[in-house]
Amino acid sequence: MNRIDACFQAGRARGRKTLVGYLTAGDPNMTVSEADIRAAVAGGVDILELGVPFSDPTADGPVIQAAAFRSLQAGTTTSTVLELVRRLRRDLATPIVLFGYANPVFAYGYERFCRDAAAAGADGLLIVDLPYEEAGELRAAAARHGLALIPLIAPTTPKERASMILAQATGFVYYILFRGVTGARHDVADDAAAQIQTLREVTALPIAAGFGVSDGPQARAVAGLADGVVVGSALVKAAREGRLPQLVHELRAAL
Amino acid sequence: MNRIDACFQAGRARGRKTLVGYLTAGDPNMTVSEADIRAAVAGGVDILELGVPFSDPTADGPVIQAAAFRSLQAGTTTSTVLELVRRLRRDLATPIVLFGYANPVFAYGYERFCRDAAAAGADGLLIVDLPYEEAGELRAAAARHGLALIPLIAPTTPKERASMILAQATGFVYYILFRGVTGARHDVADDAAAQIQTLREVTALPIAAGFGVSDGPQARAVAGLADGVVVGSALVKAAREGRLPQLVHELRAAL
Amino acid sequence: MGTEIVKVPDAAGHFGAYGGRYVAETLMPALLAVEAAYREAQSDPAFRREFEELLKHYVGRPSPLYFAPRLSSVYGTRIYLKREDLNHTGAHKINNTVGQALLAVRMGKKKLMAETGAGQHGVATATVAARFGMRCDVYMGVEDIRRQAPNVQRMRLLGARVIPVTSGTQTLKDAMSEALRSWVAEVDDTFYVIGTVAGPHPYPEMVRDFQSVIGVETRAQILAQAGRLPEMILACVGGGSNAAGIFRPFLDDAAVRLVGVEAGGEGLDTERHAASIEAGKVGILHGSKSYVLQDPHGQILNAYSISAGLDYPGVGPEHALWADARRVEYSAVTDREALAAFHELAHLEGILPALESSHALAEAKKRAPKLGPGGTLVVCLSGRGDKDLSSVEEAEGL
Amino acid sequence: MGTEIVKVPDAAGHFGAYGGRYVAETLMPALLAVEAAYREAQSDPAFRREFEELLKHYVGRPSPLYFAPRLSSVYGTRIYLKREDLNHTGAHKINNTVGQALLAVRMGKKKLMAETGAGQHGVATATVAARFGMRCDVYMGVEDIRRQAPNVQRMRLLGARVIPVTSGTQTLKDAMSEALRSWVAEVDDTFYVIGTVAGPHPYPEMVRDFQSVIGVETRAQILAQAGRLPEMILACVGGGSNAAGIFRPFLDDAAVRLVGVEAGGEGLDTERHAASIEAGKVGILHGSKSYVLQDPHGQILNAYSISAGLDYPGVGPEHALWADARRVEYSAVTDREALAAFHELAHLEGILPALESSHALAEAKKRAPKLGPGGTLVVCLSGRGDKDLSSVEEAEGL
Ligand SMILES: Cc1ncc(COP(=O)(O)O)c(C=O)c1O
Ligand SMILES: Cc1ncc(COP(=O)(O)O)c(C=O)c1O
Repeated sequence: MNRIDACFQAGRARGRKTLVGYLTAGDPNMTVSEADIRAAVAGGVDILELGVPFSDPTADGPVIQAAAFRSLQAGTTTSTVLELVRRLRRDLATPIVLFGYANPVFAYGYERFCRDAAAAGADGLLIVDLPYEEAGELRAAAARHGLALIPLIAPTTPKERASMILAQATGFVYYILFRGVTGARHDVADDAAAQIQTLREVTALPIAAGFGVSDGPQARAVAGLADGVVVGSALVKAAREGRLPQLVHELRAAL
Repeated sequence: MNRIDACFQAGRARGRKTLVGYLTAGDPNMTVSEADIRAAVAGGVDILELGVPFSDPTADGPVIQAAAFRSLQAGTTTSTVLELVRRLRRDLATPIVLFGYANPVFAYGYERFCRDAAAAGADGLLIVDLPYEEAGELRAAAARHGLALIPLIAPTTPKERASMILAQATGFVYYILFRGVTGARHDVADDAAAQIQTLREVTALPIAAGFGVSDGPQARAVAGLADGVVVGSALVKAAREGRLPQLVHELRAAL
Repeated sequence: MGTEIVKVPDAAGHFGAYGGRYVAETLMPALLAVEAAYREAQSDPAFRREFEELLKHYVGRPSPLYFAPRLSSVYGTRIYLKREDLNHTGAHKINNTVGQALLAVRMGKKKLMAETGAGQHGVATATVAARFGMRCDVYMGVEDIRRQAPNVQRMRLLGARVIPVTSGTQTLKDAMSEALRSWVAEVDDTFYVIGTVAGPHPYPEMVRDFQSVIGVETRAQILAQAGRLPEMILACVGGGSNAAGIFRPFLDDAAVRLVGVEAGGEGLDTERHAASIEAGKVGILHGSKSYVLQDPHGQILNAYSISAGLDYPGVGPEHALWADARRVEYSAVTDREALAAFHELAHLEGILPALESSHALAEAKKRAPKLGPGGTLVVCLSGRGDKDLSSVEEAEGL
Repeated sequence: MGTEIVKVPDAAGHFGAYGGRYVAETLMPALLAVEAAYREAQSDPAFRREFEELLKHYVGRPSPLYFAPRLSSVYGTRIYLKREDLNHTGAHKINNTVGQALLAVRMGKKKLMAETGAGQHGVATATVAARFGMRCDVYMGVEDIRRQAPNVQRMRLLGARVIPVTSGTQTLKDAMSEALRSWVAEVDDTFYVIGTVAGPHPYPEMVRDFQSVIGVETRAQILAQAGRLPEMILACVGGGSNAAGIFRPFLDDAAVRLVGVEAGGEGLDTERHAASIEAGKVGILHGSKSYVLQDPHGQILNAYSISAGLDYPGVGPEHALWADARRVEYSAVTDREALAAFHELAHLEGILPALESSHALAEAKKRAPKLGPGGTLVVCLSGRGDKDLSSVEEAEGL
């Protein structure tokens, strides 16, 4: 069984929800970033979403935009991110999902990227601007190399479309709680419960929900709906403010 | 015989050319202006062209424009110019031609203006922007009050047009030596002699030539062609520079 | 309407008691030559054809007659806008400069000269000068040069010399005086392109004729689009060329009310306005007799308007005739009313009108309620407002 | 020409290997809804009719096809200019915003949003928003807000909010990223009006279709005026909408050479240019796959051009297809060459072209000698240069 499936299964077995934590690789530079990541994992992040920085992150809010900018300024490239994965994998069993935008991956080459990412120890990919229709080639490459291609489902995604997307999905489902870009928000959408319920009808995959979860109480609220909770901007922000261990601890405690 | 005719006749009799001098009435104010005028006449100006200032003197160069501006700033009006004429006429026999633009005269009323100007002692009118075609009403009023309406002839005026204009003219002919507006220039147009000769064929009136005559030598050159020489901008300038008596002396000596 | 106002001017350029040719003798031959050339051109189908070709392919005519739905519903009557703002260079001025430039070419002139206030006519003249490979001098008051920097730059980019006029109030009236002065000295190779229906004969007639394309098109368009003539046509009046152009072809249509809108500036009860017809007296300025803003001694007063193109103390002589004959009604609109109309059209229709044209819109708003929902009126949108951005900004302290 | 380049895009928005819909799942339903509405509109004659009415009466179409005699004689071949500069708001951009606004109305949207660089598309969007009574947000980099102050003022006067974008390089590419981000949150009541043939499907197709009026008119006009098709058509390529619009109706005319002109900035041998096709690589930006300026790691590079409208690191996917198929030739012209062409057109024809369009003129000058006096070419004059006065002044230190 792959690390992602194992992770959700273990969580379920222990009766606790999975904490999916996002950090931008190389923010503010590779050394600090690696330390942050290790701290997050040590603190209880179950699945690591590792952001591959992109110059034009159209789906990200100001916090993650700024992180990507700092990372690129510090010289991060797709290759250095893959090296980071390789270093982390030496001593960490945490599932690692590479989270990024299509163009750096396309520039690297879909096949080559999947091969190198798998070889480095990554478990999955989430390419935010590669919707189902455009994902065929990468999906095939990922499958060849045993990587999950994590699908995104939005509050606006109709059920039929969700069925189509999820029919071939592997890993887990990333359910976007809010419209808009990444970044902290305050209330969970009223209809999230109903929508996640609908998703359960079309997929057996674990569902992690996120976008805008920023503290323990919110995480707990979301956890009531899904199998896992994704926290991104809040972690990135906490890392830069020296509050990463505290926040991870708070989140972990809430789940 | 009227004062203008008498003046040219006297000049011819004495074998000298008539000096027609222009000064703007009221420049820089009425008191100084009157003194300048008296000095000019005392120095030998035979015929006085007295400028009635206008806000938009389209046929004047910078020197006379500025004089009109100063005069208006000092409060000169058509009425105060007529008062000046009345004062001058008390003790001067010099012919006085009122030189101006149509609108102030029109605003005053053609008939009323001619009546009052004649009563004040003026001898003629020269309305620079009132060509033959538009002058009918003023011509009639001037005639009624015994004022000459001095015609302008330009270097560009064809002979037939000159005949038409001069057929009804009285006083003298003002022949414009140069194209352009009033103001000092340096050489007399080559074809001036020929053109003035042509004018002689269509009129028996004396011909005064001007526009741009600024010193004795120029005046002498012009005098070779015409019965009189008109000097304007140069006098206005000299008056403001305190050189009026000298210039008038120089011009007089040259004629 | 009686022929007395339709068959004008007479041979000497008189529109009834107005018009004529009040210039120094030095200019008379030049004016007679322009007139002769114009008469010849008028009867030459090739001239007409070339003019029309240029209007079509170069200027972009016909300009649309646009039914403005949202403005209509706010104003309360059906409003059509004659879109002179869409012409090349952004105003009706180009109709006239194309015509005069063709005449200049016909006369063998090598250079054009023009006066300008806001710079629209200067740009339109510089444009046709470039188009026909002629030199171009544009006279402009230094005060206007300061206020209208973008148009100065446009003229220069088009190859024209912009000649600063420092006399008098350093605005349009002085620029025109200076242009007249300079023309005298250059008359052999230079054609003076006057920008409105003012100046000495034959300019008021000629400019009106060239601008009549506005009214001729409007008449055909409104008949095609609305199936009837409008109750009313409104146009702003500076010198009066866009108004003359749109009114003229409707003179005989007695049922069509024609309304000329002057610049009321800060109000006719102040000294700061440019309403020559409503607040001026008959006088002689820049070569013709008409209504003029002047003091009791016949000295010309400074005009004032927020819109530089209306900021002139005279008006074309044909308007004086129309006003006396009551064929055209004249009103004045203040700066403030014009500004409000400017914003209203921008917000309702997505069109930034020239401040000049905004005067006509403001008057339309006042008169629309009487016409009611069944009524139809046409406003001549003489130009676009891009040139006025800084005036608006300055006026409103944005 | 083979149907493979004419019958595009396919149902998923692919132009051969290019195009598509590379956006976050959050936006997919919105894009599918736009596509569905567009398909419905396409088959509704009433939509077409309303679009054409607005183009005629509001935009001022057809724009003239102007034979430029003096330019022709200097360049050495017969040159026609397609006068998009005469459109309402001064460029071809309005053709597209009218179309998209009509679609937005049809979809019941209450608000338009747009990205803008030079401000032309922002003004065109603010214009149609006003015209249809919709709110309007325009995203614009703070650097561009600084450089393009008059267009910012125009948008505000039209009632739009101009939203400063402070991310990234603070120019067009970042404005587009920000617009995409914001749309996600407002998608219920907001229609995103993209300004060129880029972005996710169906935008490249839809914008091309709305802009095709340029080429459809040009084809009819050149046949009527010259009695034949031209040897060559040139258009500048930023995102590629004016080029796509004029080229498209000529794709099947194999004898008509089509030339797209990119911004060469300071030269393709420097890093300061915007020539995505000639100097970029295939990549994915702002929702579609095409040629993109990028570093070896797939990070998007900053584009540079003196003309803000060409200053974009991507290009519409259909151009990528045309480039690969060699149906369209692409060249790059430097800032300096474009500036020279700008001045040349101003001096020879009295037309101030947009700096964007000046790129096409400069390329025409290079290619004209081969065509010779018997040849005929058409240049798409995509906009007027009034907006560029300060850029020219800055570049030349006037
Ligand atoms: C747009 C516009 N409208 C109107 C005018 C006023 O001129 P006229 O009254 O001759 O139409 C001007 C003058 O510059 C102008 O630019
Ligand atoms: C006048 C003009 N031409 C061309 C362009 C470039 O856009 P496109 O390549 O989509 O025609 C712009 C963009 O702002 C423009 O304003």
